[in-house]
Amino acid sequence: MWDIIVNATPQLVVAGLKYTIPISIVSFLLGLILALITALIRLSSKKGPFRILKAIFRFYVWLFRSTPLLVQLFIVYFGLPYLKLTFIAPDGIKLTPLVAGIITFSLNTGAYCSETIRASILSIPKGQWEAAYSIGMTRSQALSRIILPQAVRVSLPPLANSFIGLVKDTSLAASITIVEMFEVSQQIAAENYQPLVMYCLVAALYAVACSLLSWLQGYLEKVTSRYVTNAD
Amino acid sequence: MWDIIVNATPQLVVAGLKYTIPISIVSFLLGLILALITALIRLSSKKGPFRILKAIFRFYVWLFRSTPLLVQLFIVYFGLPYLKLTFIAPDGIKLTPLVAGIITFSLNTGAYCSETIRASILSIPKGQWEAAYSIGMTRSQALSRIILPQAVRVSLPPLANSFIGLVKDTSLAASITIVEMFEVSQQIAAENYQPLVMYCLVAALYAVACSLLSWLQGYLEKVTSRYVTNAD
Amino acid sequence: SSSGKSTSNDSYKSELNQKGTLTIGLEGTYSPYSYRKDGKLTGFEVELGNKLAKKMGLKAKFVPTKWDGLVAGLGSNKYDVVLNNITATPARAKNYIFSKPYIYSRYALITRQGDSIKKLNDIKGKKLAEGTGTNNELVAKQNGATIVPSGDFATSLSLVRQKRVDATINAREAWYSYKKSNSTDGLTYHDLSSEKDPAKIVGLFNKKSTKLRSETNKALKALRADGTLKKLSNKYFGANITE
Amino acid sequence: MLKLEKLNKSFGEHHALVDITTTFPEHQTTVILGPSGSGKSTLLRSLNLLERPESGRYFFDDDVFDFAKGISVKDTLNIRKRTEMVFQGYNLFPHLTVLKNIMEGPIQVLRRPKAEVEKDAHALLKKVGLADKADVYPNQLSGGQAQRVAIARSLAMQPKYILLDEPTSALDPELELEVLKVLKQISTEKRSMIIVTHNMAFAREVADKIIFVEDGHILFDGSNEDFFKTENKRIADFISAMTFANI
Amino acid sequence: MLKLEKLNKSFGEHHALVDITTTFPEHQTTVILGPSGSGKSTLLRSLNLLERPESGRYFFDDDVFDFAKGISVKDTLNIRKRTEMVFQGYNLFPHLTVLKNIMEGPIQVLRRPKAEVEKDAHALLKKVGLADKADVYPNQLSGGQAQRVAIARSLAMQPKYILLDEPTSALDPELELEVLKVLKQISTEKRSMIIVTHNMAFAREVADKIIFVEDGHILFDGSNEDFFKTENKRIADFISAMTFANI
Ligand SMILES: Nc1ncnc2c1ncn2[C@@H]1O[C@H](COP(=O)(O)OP(=O)(O)OP(=O)(O)O)[C@@H](O)[C@H]1O
Ligand SMILES: Nc1ncnc2c1ncn2[C@@H]1O[C@H](COP(=O)(O)OP(=O)(O)OP(=O)(O)O)[C@@H](O)[C@H]1O
Ligand SMILES: [Mg+2]
Ligand SMILES: [Mg+2]
Repeated sequence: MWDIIVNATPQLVVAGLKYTIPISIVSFLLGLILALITALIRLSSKKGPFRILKAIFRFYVWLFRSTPLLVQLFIVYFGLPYLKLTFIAPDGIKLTPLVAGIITFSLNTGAYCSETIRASILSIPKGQWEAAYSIGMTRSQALSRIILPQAVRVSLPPLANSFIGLVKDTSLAASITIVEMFEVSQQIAAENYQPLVMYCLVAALYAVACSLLSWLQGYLEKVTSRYVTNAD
Repeated sequence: MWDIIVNATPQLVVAGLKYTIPISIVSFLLGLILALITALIRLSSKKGPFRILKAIFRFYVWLFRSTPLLVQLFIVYFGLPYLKLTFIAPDGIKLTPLVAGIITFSLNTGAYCSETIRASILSIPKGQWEAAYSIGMTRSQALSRIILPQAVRVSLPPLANSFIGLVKDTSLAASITIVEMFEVSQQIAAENYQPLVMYCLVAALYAVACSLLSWLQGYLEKVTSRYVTNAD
Repeated sequence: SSSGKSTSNDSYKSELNQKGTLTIGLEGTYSPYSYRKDGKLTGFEVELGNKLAKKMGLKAKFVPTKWDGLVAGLGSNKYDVVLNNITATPARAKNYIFSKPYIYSRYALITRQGDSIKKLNDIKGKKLAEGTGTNNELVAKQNGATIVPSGDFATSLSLVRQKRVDATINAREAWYSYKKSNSTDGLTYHDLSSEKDPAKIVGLFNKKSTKLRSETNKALKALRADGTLKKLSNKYFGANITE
Repeated sequence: MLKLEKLNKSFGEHHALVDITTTFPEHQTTVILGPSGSGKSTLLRSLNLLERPESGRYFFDDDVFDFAKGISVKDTLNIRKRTEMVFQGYNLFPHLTVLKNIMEGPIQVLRRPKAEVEKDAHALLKKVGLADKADVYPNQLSGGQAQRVAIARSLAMQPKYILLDEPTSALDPELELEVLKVLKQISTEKRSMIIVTHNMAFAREVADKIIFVEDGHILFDGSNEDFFKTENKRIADFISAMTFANI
Repeated sequence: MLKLEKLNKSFGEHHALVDITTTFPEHQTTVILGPSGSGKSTLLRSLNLLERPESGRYFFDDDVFDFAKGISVKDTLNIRKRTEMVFQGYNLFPHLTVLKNIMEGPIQVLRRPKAEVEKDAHALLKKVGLADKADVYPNQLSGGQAQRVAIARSLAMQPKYILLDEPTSALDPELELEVLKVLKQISTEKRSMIIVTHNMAFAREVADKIIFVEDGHILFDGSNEDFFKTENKRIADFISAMTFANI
């Protein structure tokens, strides 16, 4: 068993550094931006044509929360080439696996995180908006300077949940031909027929990455909570 | 294509009703209870031997958040039989696939949701605890009557994220011999060689289930927010 | 009336996972070996399993699962045997034991029409779409191809069609099965049987199930002798590939 | 009878209460006065065990508690049942209607029958002039209305001691008067009151005993009359400052 | 010059402000009086556009706005820059230190240089007696301290009108006096003030003009002197109630 581990670990680490980590980080950052935009649009009380925009974003969240990530990857990678748009993409939209993966993961994370961010913004008392408006801030100033810094505290653990979940969901990238860490472990298991050993090994590597994230979460929680004291 | 859909849909629905739905619901409910217990233990400021309990639950959350769900399923179903405990289970712990699945999904959901619940409890102002204590409530009365009803509002969207995520993660149960909806779609795809069509079909079915959940989320959000007015 | 009753020694039954039942692991997602038709599991390996069980005086129970679950499940005694288009390899022999072959599977190389790749030699350095854990992956790898993971045969063909890989190696039978109900426009098929010995497809057992294995071999021999195997092969593959 | 002996409470470096020794007589109203930040709220909160002083002894009727040793959960609940706090910031339960806010304690903590509690709650709401707000949520109340609900909520628990932290600071004079009447009436019942306030006129009207706190120390501890004729320069200044503001 | 004409505001069924027509003269202090729930806060909040009345016209210097037509974002920001609100519940920013709370507006909204703003903020903190609390977070302040920070925060914006909703309700008399001095000083500068209060003595001391509101209607609108010698029974009752409470 030890020789399996010694032999497999470097391959797994390389795949992790090459795909798992970069895909997770890039997708999460893009997803977070998308989530913020989505949450703000959905929370806005603007009327008129803006309501169409709200409906679009509501549809987006619904679509990406309601369908399996694997299917989303499949459709973006294998399905879009069939979508032949006369002027924009006459030969269909053919993305490289990496691009298709990052787009899909970002859209998926964005949909989930937008719900978290929306809830955290709603949890900030009305008085904070009013105080910000009263000193003449615009809505976006109030948001970025007053509301979001407070909302971060509430949304950190669920956002960390999403990030940590994403790290492991990148294993689905194998279905669109990306040989990421989990796929490498499967390929090795296919040879040695020891999937249980390989899975424990790859789980340990995921655990290392996710522990770093948990630690980061704890640190950020401390930083963003420095102004609060809670009763026991 | 239509005959494929007409032929496959009933089979998928049966698998969904038989496995996907019950596994999701039971696991989520168990996971939620576990999450609440975990959050409360981790938030407690009790000292002494209680700290060991806190460490255990912190380890549990770390373990189940940090490792892939597929691997967890594998270890519980295929790994535990190797664990021969002299008195308790001399022949190893052999679980049926359904039990192994529900245990693992519950533990996994519990770990993620405990973070969400923990954050939402922390978001309730100190004054609410104090007012509850002042009228002579015990910690558990204060929690169940005053704090949690308010915390629900903040935690609903991320909890709904977890539930909706779980519904789709049940597809991993195929790896521990449960032929749930997604696996059925793949078996059918093996016959008709139309994986993309089958994926879209199964995605549509997931979407139906998840839309119900989204709708339930929206309803609960409205109910739990009836006492709040927010600034625009 | 089953031949299982007539064998002098029933001790293999103690190796069974479940009394009176032969528990068979397979993927259920690979036509024509095992797949789902009209809501029922069917295919060559499914029928073979049924016949084998009957010969052994047992009831067959099929447990479809992913390939990784198949291997792990055999280790922790979740099934008695795995019938899933598995080839015997030395690496696998370290942890498991095999039955006698029941299929001699010919390989086929599928490329885009007009492509220069025609032989095994040509795939060196090329991208080939193969299912993880399959014999095809093994062959492609041995011949210096870069493996692009792919879930199933149809997806592999999509990858070839969309020029995302150069070719795929698969069992000849899979290609024929696909061709029956799907268009193969734009694709060509090259038989590799002259270059590559057919793969010996075997049943996979836990190392401890030696008696069960010999009993299975006996049953297999009987099925071969009475022509059942040939009949099944003709039914699913349109030819006899069991010899 | 409520009594404190050598009570000390610090927030980090800041020594908020220093060797506080005093008594809060039964059936009487004790008023705590003092400048902002002097420790009045902290003192009151310590009586309800919302703050845990580092040291000192706490006498409640025949029970003695030592803060240095810690107070058990059982004792804490017991003390809290006998004392009721009205907060500076109301702290109403936002998810419960006004009526439910008042009924929560009697039903959940005192385990009294619901019908009876509801009747009492309606009566209390009438007493504080909010009979029509029973089914409204707290966030729809004005500041003054919210504080009156908070007072009604504490009254509903029929505690031995009511602790009020600036109960009328958000009330207009008319309602202050009404609440004052209510509080005066309560002071004649078997319950006793401890009130933190900045309103000197109110203090003079309602106090039997006055405690003046500054920088965590008790500067004065005596009767209402003695306080207003004290010769202590600091206190005289404080009173005259008030007097000027109230001209 | 700030002027309202036929302003109406409802909360659902409740008609909180009815046909309010009045002026708030420049360089003067207008005090709004009235019982709890009468609509004082709502009136003040309407001036800062935190509430949006259904109808009525709003005159600010040479600008006229019609609530029925809605007020654009640009105009809203413009009005808010010229008016500054001090809230009943402080509404300090909990994630910023006291100093940063005060600096936030001048830097982010007025875009003034940081060094200058910081100097001013320190001066303002000194003015309200909290020079030592600059680096503390709001949740470590007592009620009175928090309200003083809120006042300093609004002063930092140097608005034309300062709107104060019961600014001294949580302050003890000594500090109330200090704040009063500060506010009086401001009233002599080019900024003007509108104050909601329950403290009659304070009103009498600081008001140039008094508006008395009840049930959403203006019952009195005139000078300080006229108010305290009015023959309106309702108002006389109100004043005498206050007087009794303050004996
Ligand atoms: N949780 C806390 N952390 C740190 N310091 C605190 C905390 N609570 C109060 N303090 C400090 O303790 C001192 C006493 O506060 P306290 O609230 O008891 O004053 P107070 O007399 O009630 O004032 P006010 O009349 O303004 O309400 C103040 O200096 C305050 O800054
Ligand atoms: N958001 C709201 N929703 C519904 N009703 C409201 C809301 N805000 C205020 N009200 C109602 O409008 C009326 C006027 O409220 P307002 O806060 O202006 O009173 P106030 O004169 O400031 O009282 P106080 O002196 O107690 O602060 C009250 O009856 C109150 O219940
Ligand atoms: Mg206080
Ligand atoms: Mg008000």
